Amino acid sequence: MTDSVMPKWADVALVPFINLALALFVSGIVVALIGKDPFEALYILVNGSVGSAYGWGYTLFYTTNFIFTGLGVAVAFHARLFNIGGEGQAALGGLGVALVLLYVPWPHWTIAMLAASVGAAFFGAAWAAIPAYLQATRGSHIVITTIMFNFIASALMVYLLSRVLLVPGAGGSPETARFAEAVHLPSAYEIAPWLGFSRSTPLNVSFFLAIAACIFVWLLIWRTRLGYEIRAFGHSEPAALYAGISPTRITMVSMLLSGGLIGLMAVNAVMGEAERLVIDPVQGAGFVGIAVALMGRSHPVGVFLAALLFGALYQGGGELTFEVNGMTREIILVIQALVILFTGALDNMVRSPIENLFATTRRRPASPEPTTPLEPGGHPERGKAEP
Amino acid sequence: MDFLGIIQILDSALRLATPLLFACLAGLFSERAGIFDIGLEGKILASAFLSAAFAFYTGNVWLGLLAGIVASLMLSAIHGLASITFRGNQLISGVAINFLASGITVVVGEAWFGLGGRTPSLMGGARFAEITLPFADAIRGMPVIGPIYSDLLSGHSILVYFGLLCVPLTWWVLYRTRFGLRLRAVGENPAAVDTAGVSVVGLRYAAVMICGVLCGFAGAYLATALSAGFVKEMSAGRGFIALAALIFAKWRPWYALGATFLFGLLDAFGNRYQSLDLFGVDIPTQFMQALPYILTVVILAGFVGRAIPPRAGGKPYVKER
Amino acid sequence: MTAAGTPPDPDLAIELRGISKSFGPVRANKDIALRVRRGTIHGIIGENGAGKSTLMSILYGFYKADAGEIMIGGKRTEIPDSQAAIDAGIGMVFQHFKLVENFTVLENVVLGAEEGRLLRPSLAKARKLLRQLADDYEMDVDPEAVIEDLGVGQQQRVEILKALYREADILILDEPTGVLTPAEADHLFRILRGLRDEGKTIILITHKLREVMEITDTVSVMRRGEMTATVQTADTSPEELAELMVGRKVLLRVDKAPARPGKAVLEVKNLRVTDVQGVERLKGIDLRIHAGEILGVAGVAGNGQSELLEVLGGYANGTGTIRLNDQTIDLTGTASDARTRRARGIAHVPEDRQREGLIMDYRAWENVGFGYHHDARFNSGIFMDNAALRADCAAKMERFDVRPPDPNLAAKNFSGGNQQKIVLAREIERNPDLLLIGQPTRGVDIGAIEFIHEQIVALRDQGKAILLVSVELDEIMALSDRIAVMFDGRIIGERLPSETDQGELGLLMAGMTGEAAA
Amino acid sequence: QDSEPGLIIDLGGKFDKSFNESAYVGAQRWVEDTGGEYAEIELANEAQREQTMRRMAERGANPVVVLGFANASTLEAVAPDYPETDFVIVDMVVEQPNVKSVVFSEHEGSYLVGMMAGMASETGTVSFIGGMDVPLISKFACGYAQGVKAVNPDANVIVNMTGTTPAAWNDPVKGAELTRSQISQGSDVVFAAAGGTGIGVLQAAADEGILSIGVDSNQNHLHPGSVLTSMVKRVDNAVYDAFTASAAGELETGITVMGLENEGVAYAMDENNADLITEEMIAVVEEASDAIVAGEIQVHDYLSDNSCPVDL
Ligand SMILES: Nc1ncnc2c1ncn2[C@@H]1O[C@H](COP(=O)(O)OP(=O)(O)OP(=O)(O)O)[C@@H](O)[C@H]1O
Ligand SMILES: Nc1ncnc2c1ncn2[C@@H]1O[C@H](COP(=O)(O)OP(=O)(O)OP(=O)(O)O)[C@@H](O)[C@H]1O
Ligand SMILES: [Mg+2]
Ligand SMILES: [Mg+2]
Repeated sequence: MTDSVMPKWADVALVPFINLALALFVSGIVVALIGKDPFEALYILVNGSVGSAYGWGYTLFYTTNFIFTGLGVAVAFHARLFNIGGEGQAALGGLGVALVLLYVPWPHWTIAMLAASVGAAFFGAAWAAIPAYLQATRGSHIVITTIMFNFIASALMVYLLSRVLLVPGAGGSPETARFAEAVHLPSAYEIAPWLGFSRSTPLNVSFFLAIAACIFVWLLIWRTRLGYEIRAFGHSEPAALYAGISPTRITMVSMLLSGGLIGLMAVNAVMGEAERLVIDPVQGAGFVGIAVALMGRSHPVGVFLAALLFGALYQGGGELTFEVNGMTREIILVIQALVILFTGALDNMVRSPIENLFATTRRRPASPEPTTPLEPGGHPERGKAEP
Repeated sequence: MDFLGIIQILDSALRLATPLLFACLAGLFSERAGIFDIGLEGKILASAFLSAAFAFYTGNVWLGLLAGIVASLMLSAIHGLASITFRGNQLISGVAINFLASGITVVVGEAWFGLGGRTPSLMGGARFAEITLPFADAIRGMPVIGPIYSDLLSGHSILVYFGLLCVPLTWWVLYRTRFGLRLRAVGENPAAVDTAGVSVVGLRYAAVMICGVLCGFAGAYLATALSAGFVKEMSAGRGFIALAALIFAKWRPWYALGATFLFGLLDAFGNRYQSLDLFGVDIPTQFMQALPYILTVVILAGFVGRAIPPRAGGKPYVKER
Repeated sequence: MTAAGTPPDPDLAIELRGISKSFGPVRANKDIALRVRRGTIHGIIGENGAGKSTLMSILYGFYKADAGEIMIGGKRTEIPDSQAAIDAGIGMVFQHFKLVENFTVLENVVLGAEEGRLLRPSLAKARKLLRQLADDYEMDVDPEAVIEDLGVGQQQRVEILKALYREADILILDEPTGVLTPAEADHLFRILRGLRDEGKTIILITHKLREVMEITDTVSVMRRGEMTATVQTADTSPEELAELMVGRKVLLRVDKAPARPGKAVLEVKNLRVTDVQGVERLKGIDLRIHAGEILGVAGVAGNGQSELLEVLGGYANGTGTIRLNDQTIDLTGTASDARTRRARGIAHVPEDRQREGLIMDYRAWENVGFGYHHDARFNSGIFMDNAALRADCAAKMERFDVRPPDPNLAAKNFSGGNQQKIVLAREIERNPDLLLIGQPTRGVDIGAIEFIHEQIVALRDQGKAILLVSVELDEIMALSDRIAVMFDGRIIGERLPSETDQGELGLLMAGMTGEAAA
Repeated sequence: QDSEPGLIIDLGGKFDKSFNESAYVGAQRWVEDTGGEYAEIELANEAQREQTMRRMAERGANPVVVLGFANASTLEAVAPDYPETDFVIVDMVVEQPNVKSVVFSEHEGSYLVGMMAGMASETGTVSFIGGMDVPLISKFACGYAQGVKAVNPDANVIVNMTGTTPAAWNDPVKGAELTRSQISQGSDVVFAAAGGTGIGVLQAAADEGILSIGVDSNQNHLHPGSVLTSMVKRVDNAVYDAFTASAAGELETGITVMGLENEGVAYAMDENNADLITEEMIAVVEEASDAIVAGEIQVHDYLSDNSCPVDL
């Protein structure tokens, strides 16, 4: 953006940090207004999320979900496509996981995980395909179509879970049978008990899949021709056309990638945690992914950090409702909203003053030499020639 | 389907379309001025909550309505601040507002009423009553006209009539007044408005605030006319449907009436015919429930094609880079 | 020589004192003083980016100055916004028109100057007044026409009428003739003279020294944010003005040897293009370009030149035949995109480098591969070879004297001329058989123009075919070996530069073939 | 035993006016009666299920009461890890030595209110509004329809579901509109099993002057004179009993069926609906109730084969 004025560290660290602090401050006011102690709340929030191995187990579990949805939204963002359909795509990803795991007797979790990932990504991508196609060929606004596909997905899921995939006689809970023991993903407790995770920790090997997805997205976006084209298309469609980049192809490909990544969330949530498909396995992670991508500036490192933040908010928020009597769980929504608002929409409120601060502190040393233009790419030798 | 059945479905469609209509016109004002608003949903929800809460406390639905409008306006102000003053991303701001409304209504509701985010049920003067139009009873017996007037048109809450009135009103404001001309201009080319000596910021705030007022009506209608109190998340996606309707309506007032009524109709139809038996194939309920959304996609893909939004829409007005 | 401290002169329509303005790090105006006498036409010239538009926008209240004061009619006036400028009797026609495209002429004229809260009476009154103004100044426009249906010349009239409708005494025109045919420009000048004779003050920004000499009374020169000189037009010459603008002597001609055309490289037959709105933009183009030859395409913007470049460049759909080196080029289907065209040896410097030619947020090194990013030398395996791109970029920057020669700088941080050099370096160094080049020097300062022209001629001398599209007749005349004039989607005439003049070309550009055919 | 009991309120929240609220009321009654204390956690999302269960157990709560079918497979995995802790699951069967499963015969209760609806209806058309089209809701609907048909074989039963998203349980507007739609199709008694949506159903019924039937807790008081009765499901009793039994050290694990015979399900009678129900209706319903308890009438349970003998 304005990289000429502000050092990079201020851009990627200082401004988001101040934004976050503001969001928490306002959240604190809300907490105080409903008659609770904001400092205690903050303590529980932090301690509950990152104060113990137990907390970390949950925080990183949520983080894993948000990494997938955040990366998915980010890839679409790079092509300047706003994918609000994460909820539906992740739900369909869950369906993919379930189908793969229920109908094939996998011998070992490793192959099962591979197959489930393919299933999740395929189904997630498929659910993104129609809105993508309509956007690319008919110009139907992708924001609206992906929202609609969220609704359609939930209808489809209810239908399948209550009519088709239901286990007969199992008591009527709209969920599939449990997956076989053989496809159980090793949890953090099983992998690294010495780190102090409890047996119940939902954190599982999918976390590494999420890290791999970060690296994959980074390589894809910044190191491959496809990524180069996606970014170019996102920056300027006319330029993309000029360079021989097909808008239809990029729209399709980036939405399929987006949906696929989002679908992968189900490997963590459905295969790793629930070990069966339940109604609404996504639990809002698709929407959180939007915030994560925005906060993370659509960069995998940023997405990772933002996902961690939201993961901690989720877990810490949960602890908050456990620990503080009368604290409704919706307080998490409020905090989330404020974080999105301050880091996303009100970014300039903090950024502009800080930019000005840097601008003035930088200009000052230049002032003894007023004739030197600061215009980059100017003609310095002429600047010197003048008195 | 018999005539009376049609009347009843239309009657239901009218009720269901009204909140959509308010929200759609709200979005129309905002987007015509160049400010995208996917936060309609949140504003409806906030208004529904506060209107119900105040109607309960005061026992007066009009005060409730006022409070609902205030709630919606506060969110509008946030949206304006983010997208006009600080030139932030309008979509992000909208997403945040939706989250905020879902959260804050329950948090505050729980603090006030301790009913898990519900408000107590509203009684009597705390709700909008149904209005019987003059002579409705007298001519009910007449064929065709009778049911249309007495059953379809009569017997709605005053907000339904006001909503319908808002359509020509919006049209008139947009196309017949100075304010409307400027509003449309600022959504197409804010620089033209600016150089003509009119404040872009002022116009856009005005539009966003009108949007807030109309969303306030939508929410109050949900909580105090259609139902008798607030239940969490009671907006149930209507803000998003209104947005779809707005695109379908190509940002025009009369079309907005048509589009929202169509969605109301789809909904009413889906309510009435939840399980269809088509040529021996049992169409599952879920399909009928998804039908309005599927049709929206079909409509967007097929009939509307490229709906051209106001040209400056979604972009903050930046003079100096 | 600054006017600070001197008493105000009531004879001056405008006096600016110490105006400064920065955009972030860019100092667009530095301590500028300007005095414009009442009832004169005052020219302002200067290179691109010199700060002319910025200065005028400050006067019109569009931008706020960081420092300085404005005196109107001898009175110190605050101009915080455009409304204040309008109230002070200032009207401005911007370089990029500020019109609402899908409004009617009438609506655009009344916007912001309505009579009351209701539209109908305002419109009725405006319609009358507009007709009268149009009659008075011979500016015929249909009040009910929608702007986007009008040509640029007409749109400009709307802008002028807008200012007159607001009873402007001082009229600022920012590069008004850039988009006009010579005949339209003449008409405009007649109007301006008429306005001056009525006692109105006119400020005219232009790049065309000829126009300055023809119409202005006084001329001020800006260079890199500063006001360097103000002279009486009668006392100066184009050469002197050019030198004032650039700070050194400039060749106003291009030195080139006569062309030695070889075999035909490009043959186009009956090429037609219809745009998305269904409007036919190219109505059957036939042309042929030989190796070692520059074909110049002249014409007023919007007569199909852009579409010609786009369809040849591979990103507009058309019908007809295009043969390159005796091979037919696919005009439809999957093999018809810019990438395949490049592979066939067509390079393209697009008309709008910021919109098409560069990704403004990409760094220079990313941009040097733009369009050629599939090249084997920029790739290793599945990944792009960024080191190769950086090295290539550094080398190109060196050869094309791009400043600063920093491959890591984002494209948007280069000045216009340097941006253009990056695009040119990318396309020319491909050593293409055919170079399409649109508006090569638009927004480029005079120093860089010389360099760019030299490069184009050098490429021709290597035996390449070049299709040059430019709205600058001077440029067309100077570079072309043959000139084709486009009007309304057709090539309306072809001339040799030695056998024609700007007058004749101007007539052709306006679609008048009768006299020329005789 | 000195450990305090724990209650995990399920998604939907403790003031859902039905299932969770009923459990909460039971726990509160236990507090009032015994002066004891208990731990309570509200679930915020699906992934917290296991977390919360384990937290409760690790905190030392005993017994740990979980509500709703969605907990079954989680509890199946969690219970063996805490052999010292007793768990109680409502609405589902989990076969573990330290789990007490409490299931309700909703179909039987629904059958009885269906009979009442059938008798109270003047038009011969009655209706049902469920939250989501999931099997448990179909269990209510199916029992209801059977009851209606039992007293009026020609009766028409309209069955509608609210939606497919979680919003379906919180959409009183849609509930009201569905009610009106059913009224227009002739229904004059509507039974709602739809959480928060039901509030809109009962409201619309009251507004339009027809009868309604509440669910889970006694909702008769919401619109006196309009709510015909409520199909109460004594989750409160289940919770109360579990707490009490555990305090006395005599909690029995295994399956407990709460049906008509032990007043686990019932139709609600109080002063609010006294005027709506005739002696005769009560007589008929009581007779059927006895017959069911005696096994003379078999009310089909939708969950047993995911189908219903009468058309839904
Ligand atoms: N953690 C982060 N959060 C947000 N944005 C980031 C983060 N890290 C990098 N970026 C932004 O992403 C863009 C690309 O980063 P990247 O590291 O790929 O580029 P780079 O520094 O040029 O590295 P390289 O030269 O190795 O490609 C940069 O514009 C940078 O500002
Ligand atoms: N809105 C803006 N934001 C940032 N920089 C700007 C803006 N407008 C102009 N500039 C910069 O200010 C400088 C002066 O620009 P200006 O448009 O005044 O030049 P000009 O003399 O009118 O040039 P041209 O002949 O191209 O019209 C340039 O470096 C330009 O990039
Ligand atoms: Mg890097
Ligand atoms: Mg300019």
